[in-house]
Amino acid sequence: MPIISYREALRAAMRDELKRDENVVIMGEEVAQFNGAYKITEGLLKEFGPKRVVDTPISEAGFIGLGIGASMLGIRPVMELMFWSFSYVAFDQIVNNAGNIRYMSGGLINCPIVIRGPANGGTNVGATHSHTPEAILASHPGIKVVCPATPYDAKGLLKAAIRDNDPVYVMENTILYNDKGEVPDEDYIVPIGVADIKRVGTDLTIVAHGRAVITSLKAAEILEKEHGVSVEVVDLRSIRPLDEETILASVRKTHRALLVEENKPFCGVDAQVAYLIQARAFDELDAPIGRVSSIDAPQIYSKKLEDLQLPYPARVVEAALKVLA
Amino acid sequence: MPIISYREALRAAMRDELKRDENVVIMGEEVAQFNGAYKITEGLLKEFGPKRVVDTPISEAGFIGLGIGASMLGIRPVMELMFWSFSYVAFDQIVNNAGNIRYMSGGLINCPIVIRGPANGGTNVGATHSHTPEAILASHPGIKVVCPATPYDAKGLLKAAIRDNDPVYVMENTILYNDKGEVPDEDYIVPIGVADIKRVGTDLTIVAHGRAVITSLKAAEILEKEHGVSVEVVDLRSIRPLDEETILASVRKTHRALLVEENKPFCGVDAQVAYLIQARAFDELDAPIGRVSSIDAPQIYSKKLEDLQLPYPARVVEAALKVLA
Amino acid sequence: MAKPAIITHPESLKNPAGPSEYSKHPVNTSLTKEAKIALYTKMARIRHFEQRCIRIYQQGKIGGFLHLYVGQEAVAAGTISLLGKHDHIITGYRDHGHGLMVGMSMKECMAELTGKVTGCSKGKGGSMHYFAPDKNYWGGHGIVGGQAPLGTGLAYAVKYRGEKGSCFTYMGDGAVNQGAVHEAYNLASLWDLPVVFVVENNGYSMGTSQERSTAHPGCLAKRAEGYNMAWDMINGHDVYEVRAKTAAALKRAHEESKPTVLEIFTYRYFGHSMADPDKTYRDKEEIKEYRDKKDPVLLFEQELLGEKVLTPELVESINTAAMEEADAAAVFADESPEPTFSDITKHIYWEEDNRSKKSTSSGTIIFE
Amino acid sequence: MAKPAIITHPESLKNPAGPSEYSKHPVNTSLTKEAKIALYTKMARIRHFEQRCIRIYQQGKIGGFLHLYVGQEAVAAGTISLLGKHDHIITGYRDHGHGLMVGMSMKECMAELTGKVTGCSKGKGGSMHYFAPDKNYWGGHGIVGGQAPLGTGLAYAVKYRGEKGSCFTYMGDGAVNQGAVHEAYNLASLWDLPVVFVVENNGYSMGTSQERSTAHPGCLAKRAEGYNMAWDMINGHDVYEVRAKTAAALKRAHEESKPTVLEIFTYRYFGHSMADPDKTYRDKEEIKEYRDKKDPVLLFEQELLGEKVLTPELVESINTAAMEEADAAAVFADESPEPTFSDITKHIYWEEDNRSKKSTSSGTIIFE
Ligand SMILES: Cc1ncc(C[n+]2csc(CCOP(=O)(O)OP(=O)(O)O)c2C)c(N)n1
Ligand SMILES: Cc1ncc(C[n+]2csc(CCOP(=O)(O)OP(=O)(O)O)c2C)c(N)n1
Ligand SMILES: [Mg+2]
Ligand SMILES: [Mg+2]
Repeated sequence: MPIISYREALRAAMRDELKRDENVVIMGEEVAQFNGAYKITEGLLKEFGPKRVVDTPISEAGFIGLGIGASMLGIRPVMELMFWSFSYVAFDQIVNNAGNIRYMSGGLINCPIVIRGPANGGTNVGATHSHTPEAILASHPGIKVVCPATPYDAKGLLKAAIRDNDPVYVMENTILYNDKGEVPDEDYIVPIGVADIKRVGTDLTIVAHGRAVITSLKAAEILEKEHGVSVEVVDLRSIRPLDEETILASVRKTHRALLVEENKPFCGVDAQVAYLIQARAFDELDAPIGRVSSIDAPQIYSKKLEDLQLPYPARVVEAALKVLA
Repeated sequence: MPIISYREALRAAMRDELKRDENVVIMGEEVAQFNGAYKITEGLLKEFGPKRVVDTPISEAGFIGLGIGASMLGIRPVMELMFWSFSYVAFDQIVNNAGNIRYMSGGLINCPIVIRGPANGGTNVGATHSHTPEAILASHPGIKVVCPATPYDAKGLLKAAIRDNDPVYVMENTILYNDKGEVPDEDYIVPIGVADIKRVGTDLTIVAHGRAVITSLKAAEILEKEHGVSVEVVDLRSIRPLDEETILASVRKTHRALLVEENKPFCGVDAQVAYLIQARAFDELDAPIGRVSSIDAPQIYSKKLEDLQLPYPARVVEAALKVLA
Repeated sequence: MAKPAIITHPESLKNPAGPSEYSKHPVNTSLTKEAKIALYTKMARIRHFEQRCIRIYQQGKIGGFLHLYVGQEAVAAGTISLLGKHDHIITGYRDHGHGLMVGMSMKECMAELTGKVTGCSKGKGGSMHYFAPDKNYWGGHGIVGGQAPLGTGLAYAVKYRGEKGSCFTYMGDGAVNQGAVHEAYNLASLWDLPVVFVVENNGYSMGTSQERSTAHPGCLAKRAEGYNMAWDMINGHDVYEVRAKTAAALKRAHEESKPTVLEIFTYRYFGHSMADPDKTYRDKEEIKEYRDKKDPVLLFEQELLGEKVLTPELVESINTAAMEEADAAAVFADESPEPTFSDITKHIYWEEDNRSKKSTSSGTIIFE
Repeated sequence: MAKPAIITHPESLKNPAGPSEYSKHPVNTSLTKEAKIALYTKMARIRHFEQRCIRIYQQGKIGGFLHLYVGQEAVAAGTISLLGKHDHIITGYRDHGHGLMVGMSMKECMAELTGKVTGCSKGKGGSMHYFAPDKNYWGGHGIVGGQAPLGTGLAYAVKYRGEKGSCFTYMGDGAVNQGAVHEAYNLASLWDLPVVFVVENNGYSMGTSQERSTAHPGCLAKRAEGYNMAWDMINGHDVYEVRAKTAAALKRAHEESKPTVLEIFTYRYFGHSMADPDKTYRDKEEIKEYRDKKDPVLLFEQELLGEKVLTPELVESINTAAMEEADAAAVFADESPEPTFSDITKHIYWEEDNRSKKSTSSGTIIFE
């Protein structure tokens, strides 16, 4: 299977879908002529022309609202947010318009829009540019949220998102853009709402999403080598729909759970996962559920400190050992 | 002690603070000449004049941003959002500007702003007007969120909020505005971050905030009378800071917990509370933690159905009996 | 820089009596007698529908908000009467008039207000959220100004598909100060989108007069110049004038794929919503003045009586029929069933509602 | 409606050679020789500071974004050189020039870039988030356009307190399309607030030329008319012109408490940020043209040489000193300590940082 980067995988997904469906339009700041702030859309303008790949002004509320309106008439906009942090200036569009229109119209109107872009810390850009809004968006029914951790999932989830008839928000991670992995050339989708066991184990379940999956896999290696612990890593992939059964099945097997995410802890995705596990696998748990999140502060600028603010393998190992104690 | 309404209590808090501190300014849509969409600010324009009580255009991002800027120079704006749902058009201001400025400036700048208004369903106004953003806002460090359930707490918390040097978001509930209760005339504050045991009990802890406290108290009555169960009701009052110790102390006493909120369930406040309890009182729990939230759908318009969508006493009773089973 | 005098209403408004100077405009002369009667009938139906709503609201059968359009009928009627197959409509929460104009039935409209499953939005949207996409009507939006980018997007889709169409995007005078409107203006002009922004200037946003909410150079539409966009001001009490001036904007959309801002001066007779006691911000005299001298339905009635298109008998029968239709709608709404408990979790996701057709994903999508 | 010709840069720009026609303007003639030298020195310091930053960035010591101001110096220098005690400043992420102009030290600025605890924001803000409230400098804001309402609020506070002051609120040409800017314009004009919105038009927002982002009637400042606001266009390569035209806006703020939009035409020599390869959207020729013919530092230097205020020797010693200062700042930044682990959770809440003084609340405020 070809080995390509997460970036190329995203691009391949868009290229495929642009070819497959003439209603697909790529839109966002600097996606066309500039080839994308992070070069995700590189070459697409050249290949598909300015009708299909569109540069927008710095007007997130305006252009995302426009995309939502267009999607109601059957266009399938794939909008890039240069950072998901900028969703905060278009929050009403993203939540109220996209998330509620189907409901409020009693099912008369669909909103098949995709919004994608990076949502992560770790790149030394400070608090305003490092939000990870997967939990706050997924908390609104009507919205779907996915967070691919690997190139394979990035391509498959983005394709699934583009074909989905509901609004799907794809949260990527700039630090993963250069990560490489096996990605088929052929058409495939990763179904939304299906978690993936990225590593099989018996002693502890780590639930993670996004880059925290990669961190957790590294931690699992260390735990195995240095502590002889067999760790199962469940990659949520989708936040909403959430694959509750895969999480529960793993916990029922290992009887211990550690939840790792790059979100801030308060009401993060893993608060919900913790509630789920204790509600549905209470008697299976041999220890309290552990959590590792970003340290609860606005994202710090200083690179060194930001690396400590985010979950990193040693911190995950330490937390795992506590859950295992 | 005088018995006044929740509405009057809020107004009294503002009147007191307007008198006490000349930097306090009331601002918002229809707060002055119209006397407030919900009449919370009734009479304040007349008493304090147009410098202190200011009508704004329908520009939430603009006027809240303006209030934040003014607060950096020492003004203490108390901004009314006609509905907290409208925070979504000012989300960037509310989170990034107010919540991050102290951090990003290394402590050089404070933002003593208060934003208040109703955040609730149950008034038959549909999905766009029924958001309850306490969890999503409190998930951002730098922000404080309080949700008073009674007239006493409404006055005390709002006064505390106005005197606080950090941004405090006060989420009220239109359905409570006419509720009456004992409220001292004198100056007092309810400290932010201190939960209140609204009812003492031994068999089950119900944790709630906002109107869910009132619902839970009604449920507790029923549980006592019809099922002989002694229920303790912990009113969080503040979402952030969160009085974790009071929650834990209660659960350590009753060994069973039911969490009730009017939020949607996914990553709600009670997801975090559930995580907390299982993390810190794991061995004290005799049963899985239960939860009652609004049914997970955008808010429905139909009055009858909306009443079923929200937590109501019978639903809380049923959930309590499950936790007690 | 001196502040120009504030033009609240255009000159023509000051002398509303007498026949419309726009009756001779081609879009109006081209109307058949039947078409004129139909237009009048539609205006009367909006009026009677809403007056019926007031009673139902007072009976406690309509909850939440009820924003009436009474007084503004000529705006929806004049503009929408010009629209064709590829022309779309979107507006704010004051959306009944537009709904009836596009052809929604009084029954589905009334049942929506009472939260019944027979309502246009199945009792899920309410007064602020009417939708009829089969009639190119995209709602009914509760967040002030939120419809502006959506309407721009509908126009974008029309252009993308190569259709000769437009999107009429309505908003109030208070809405023009929302950031989303500004962003939509820029996008519409920058990309030459066939959108017509209709500012229904009724002088107030809730209890705030236009002067207290908006800094402007004489009128709100003129802000269009900042975006290099065409604009016009219209006396919204004269449905002929609305049609005549709207026709130019529609042509610009259809033929040049260019946007326009139309500011239509109008007036609402009732409070902002039924919850507004309407006591602090305008006086009864002002309302009476409009009701008596500038009523768009009455003025059009007089116009058509003068033209001998209508007769007093016809006027009466049209109005009686409209009232009866409204009564029947009220009965229908009354007798219709509520949605059921399981309806709460329907219509959230296309996928959930169409599991049988094609399951696009799995996992838990609605939580307990 | 015909589209007016696009004025990208004002006429005066076309003939930048020769002495500034604004040298005789009172705000400039009133400058002492020392003041002129000081102004030139500040511009040179900004230039050298940033050129030093490039090297440090290339050495990998600065992370994240680094948006350089090189080429735009006359904007911050010309405007801020006029400001007094009650005049405040706020800008976007391209904030180094303004910081140095208000009197921040190169050391604290450089150390902030390298994330050191000695930085102006203690290593927590970075390049985009400089602050010096003691010098009336309120940052440094990363979200495009987000500073516009804040600046309007600072002006509101100034007026509230009865001070004769203003807030200069800077933004780029791309920022004008953000909704928050529009809302701020309306509020500023409606409430007569002493804010001066300075649009630093460098022709591009990242890789998007002004023409591709913004529909406008000839220039961006003219949008002010839609809000009944004064506006002006300024050649931002001539610091004398910047001062002369800014003085009028400042006077309007101080004496009439009224806002102004100033569009200052300028140019950035480097990419949008250091991460921008600067290859797709403009050609090298254009950059060279500006560098060679319109460099604001060089033009002012020539001006002052012509006025005999500067001598070649003085020019050299000023520039050498600025370079040395930048070198010293680099060493300082290098040698300064990082923040420590416990610093991560400081400066989130006033309350937390001042527990000893007065504990306003309790409960858990920072979570695990
Ligand atoms: C963002 C937002 N802010 C405030 C409101 C509350 N609100 C609803 S309608 C309205 C007044 C709007 O006035 P205008 O735009 O003139 O329209 P009109 O009601 O006169 O038709 C307000 C303040 C809202 N729905 N959305
Ligand atoms: C809301 C928002 N959208 C996008 C960005 C990313 N971004 C940062 S600067 C910039 C370009 C701004 O251009 P302009 O306003 O002309 O200022 P200049 O960089 O030229 O000084 C963009 C798109 C952002 N920071 N905030
Ligand atoms: Mg109005
Ligand atoms: Mg620029």
